Amino acid sequence: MSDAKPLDARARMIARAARELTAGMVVNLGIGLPTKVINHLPADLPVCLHTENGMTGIGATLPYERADRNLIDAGGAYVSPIPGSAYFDSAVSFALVRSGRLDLTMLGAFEVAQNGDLANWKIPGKFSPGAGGAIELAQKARRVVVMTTHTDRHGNPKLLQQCTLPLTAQRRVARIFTDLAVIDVTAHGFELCELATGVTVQEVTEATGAPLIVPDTDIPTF
Amino acid sequence: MSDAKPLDARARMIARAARELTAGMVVNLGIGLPTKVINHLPADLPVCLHTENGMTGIGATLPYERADRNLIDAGGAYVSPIPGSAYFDSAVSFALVRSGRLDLTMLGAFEVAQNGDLANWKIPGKFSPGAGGAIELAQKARRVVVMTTHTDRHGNPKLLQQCTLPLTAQRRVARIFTDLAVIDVTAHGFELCELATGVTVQEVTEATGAPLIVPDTDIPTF
Amino acid sequence: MSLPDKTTTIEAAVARIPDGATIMVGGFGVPGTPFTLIRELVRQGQKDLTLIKNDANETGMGIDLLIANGQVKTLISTHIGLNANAISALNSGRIRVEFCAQGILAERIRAGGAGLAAIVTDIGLGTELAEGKQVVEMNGKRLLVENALRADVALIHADRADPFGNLTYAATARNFNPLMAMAAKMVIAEVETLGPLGSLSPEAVETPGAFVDHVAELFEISEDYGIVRR
Amino acid sequence: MSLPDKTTTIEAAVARIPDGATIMVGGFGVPGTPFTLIRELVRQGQKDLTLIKNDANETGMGIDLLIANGQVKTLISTHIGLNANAISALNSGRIRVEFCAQGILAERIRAGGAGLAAIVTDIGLGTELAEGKQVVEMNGKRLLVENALRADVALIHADRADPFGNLTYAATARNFNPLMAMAAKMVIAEVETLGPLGSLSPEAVETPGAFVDHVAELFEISEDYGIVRR
Repeated sequence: MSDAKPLDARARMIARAARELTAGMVVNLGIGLPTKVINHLPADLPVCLHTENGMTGIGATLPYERADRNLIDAGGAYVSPIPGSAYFDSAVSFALVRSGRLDLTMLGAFEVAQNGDLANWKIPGKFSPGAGGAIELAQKARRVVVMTTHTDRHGNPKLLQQCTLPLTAQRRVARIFTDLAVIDVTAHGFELCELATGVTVQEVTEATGAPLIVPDTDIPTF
Repeated sequence: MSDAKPLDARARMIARAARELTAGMVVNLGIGLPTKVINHLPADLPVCLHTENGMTGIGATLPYERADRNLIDAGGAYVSPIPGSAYFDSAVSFALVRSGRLDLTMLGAFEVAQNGDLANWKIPGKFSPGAGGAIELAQKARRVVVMTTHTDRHGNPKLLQQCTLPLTAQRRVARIFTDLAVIDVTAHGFELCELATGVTVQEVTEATGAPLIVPDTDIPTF
Repeated sequence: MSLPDKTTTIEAAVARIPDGATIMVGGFGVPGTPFTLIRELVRQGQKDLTLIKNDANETGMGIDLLIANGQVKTLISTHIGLNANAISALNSGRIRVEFCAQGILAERIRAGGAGLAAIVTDIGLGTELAEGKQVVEMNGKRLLVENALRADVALIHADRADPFGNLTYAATARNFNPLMAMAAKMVIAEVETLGPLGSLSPEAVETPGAFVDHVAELFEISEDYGIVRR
Repeated sequence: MSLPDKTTTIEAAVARIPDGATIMVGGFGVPGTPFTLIRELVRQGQKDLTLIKNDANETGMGIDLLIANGQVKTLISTHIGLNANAISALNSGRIRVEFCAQGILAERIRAGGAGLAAIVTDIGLGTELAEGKQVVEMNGKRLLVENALRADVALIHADRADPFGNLTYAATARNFNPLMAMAAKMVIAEVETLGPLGSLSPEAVETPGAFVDHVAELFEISEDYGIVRR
């Protein structure tokens, strides 16, 4: 975040999403984009990162030369322990998720609906690798946030009135971080919270496949 | 067993019951009399003793002076580890029992019925301390044997046509070791297998509250 | 990144327990019983408690002090035969006792800690422990539905800990502690030795600190924890 | 008293596996996957296998070799996205795949190991994973009954072991291994280091030997176990 050159939209999204992690939390960062927030966390922030293959207290990702062949995260990255790390089996790992000890999970998404429904594991006929741990993370973390590009590679909105793909979990997404905006899922639908630098309200509205509540007040930028 | 003086009936019963443990077994010995068989096992017999409070590989019982305050068996005796012992929590301990890894349990009894029903945990109005682990041991050990005096302190038979007390488990007892005899529970009821030294068939029959099948062949003594 | 510090005192931790709480208490006999937390709960006097514990300890020890002090309404347990006071409190109706098969109590607690609703088992079929329980049919067999147990508070005794709440246990002092340490909204661990972060190998940790809320070091191991000469 | 010796060779252990067996295979990605046992199973060629494994490894590694060799009929798994061969075997109907949420797969295996019939959970409600599953009502809520899984054989990769079969695991190579090591009729562990009885502290043991049937030391840690450069 102290880069000299301006952050591009993706890096800005990641840096903003990283601020969602606050002191004391136990957090699971989904495979892919969400994992990148690790590089934007203050060194002295007391948070506990969890990975579903059986570890709390995830430290730095290691280059192959220094990797431990028995120490990966759920995405297969070679990680390292920190003082206070713990290893455990897959049953304990998901016990932690399902019993309410996971304060936050940040997941990727194919689609998010305005009621908080999430689809992120299956595209029938195209991509059906199995849900892995996504269903339990989405269904049981105390707070579920999504980080995703605002539209897919064809420019189609990923924030929708209703999901069209098989669901991961119903009504669980609380907030969405995109390259364009931070959007909350409220009882009344999507609500614009923050804008990416240089992005207008109209651009966000047009890129969103459902009504967007825009507050009267000044919209902060990130 | 190499005592110089003759064994009394109780010691003879215990010594005979100890021969029920054979190489390779995982065995749970119930609180009280069954625990005493430990002292009659050959030092080189490869058996694994389990206690339900969370240990396999039980070694010698220790005097108070040498006891570890954190190391007891389910009966509260201070025990010791042997090379290859393991400690585990109560869920793992009973997982072992219920999943078929316990080859043998030897339990005490208030009553055993000729169909193998066992009552050993409750005397309504008199003794209702809770079943502890008895139900799972009796219901799930691969082989359930009982060690008990043949009659209660009033001389009433404990081997019956039907149990009168609340059951611990149905049709699970395979064999009974008493101060008078070794008796198998067969599809046809109690069958005399062995006699204690100096005890007659008639004495056993009279002390048994159900028909006793007596084979035509010579009855071994113990 | 660092990990949160959860260290506190026995007094402050127990002060968070309200009247009417459901409390899981670790231990099987003496080993693993959090005697110091229990004595502080007696001193503070919280009332109408529901306790979940393998056994009722022995007369004059552990949760017997809570029963004798009139703080316990209900006890969920497997065996109270070593505590004549508890049996007489049960017989006189001063406390209500729900008995559960020992391994099923362990599994119900673990299920609570694993965020499951229930387990399905054949344990207790054909005995009076099955009476009144919900039944489900699977593959033509009738089985019992044993609901998961969770508590407001778990009182845990651990051997070693770090400030994040990673815990290890000594010998047979594990018993119900690692299970209960997963199954309560607020988990309080008294620990014999508190070391700095990094003092426990990640492979030695038996209860990950993510399950634990408060860690209080014991500066004295009282007689309660000692050898019982019977 | 002593403890039984269960040491054997990889070849002899795998030779006990019959055609048609249901086999649990430890591992999450590379760590904890029993590559040597799998390669021997490929060499011996047992057919019509049902595998239960978190993932399908990657193309050319681990259970992918069994799939490629036509030995696998059914795979019960949580995610096979890293193995294009497995996905095409699924799409072409050469293997049947049953998907399960990852933590529920872990719990179903653990339930099998704990001698339970099933677990009851709300995981998957409102998704297609709930379709066709048995439902039970508790306190007015509809919940899913997820039956316990047991296998004929479990193939386990452990770090250290003793001849009785007490096992420890390295770092995130635990994953499904301790669970599967409880849940099969015949448990075979390949181990990186086999020490004498007493070489493992009773407190360090993660899988008690009472669950394990055969222990085979690995005299070479092959490339399969190494770092994967992507």
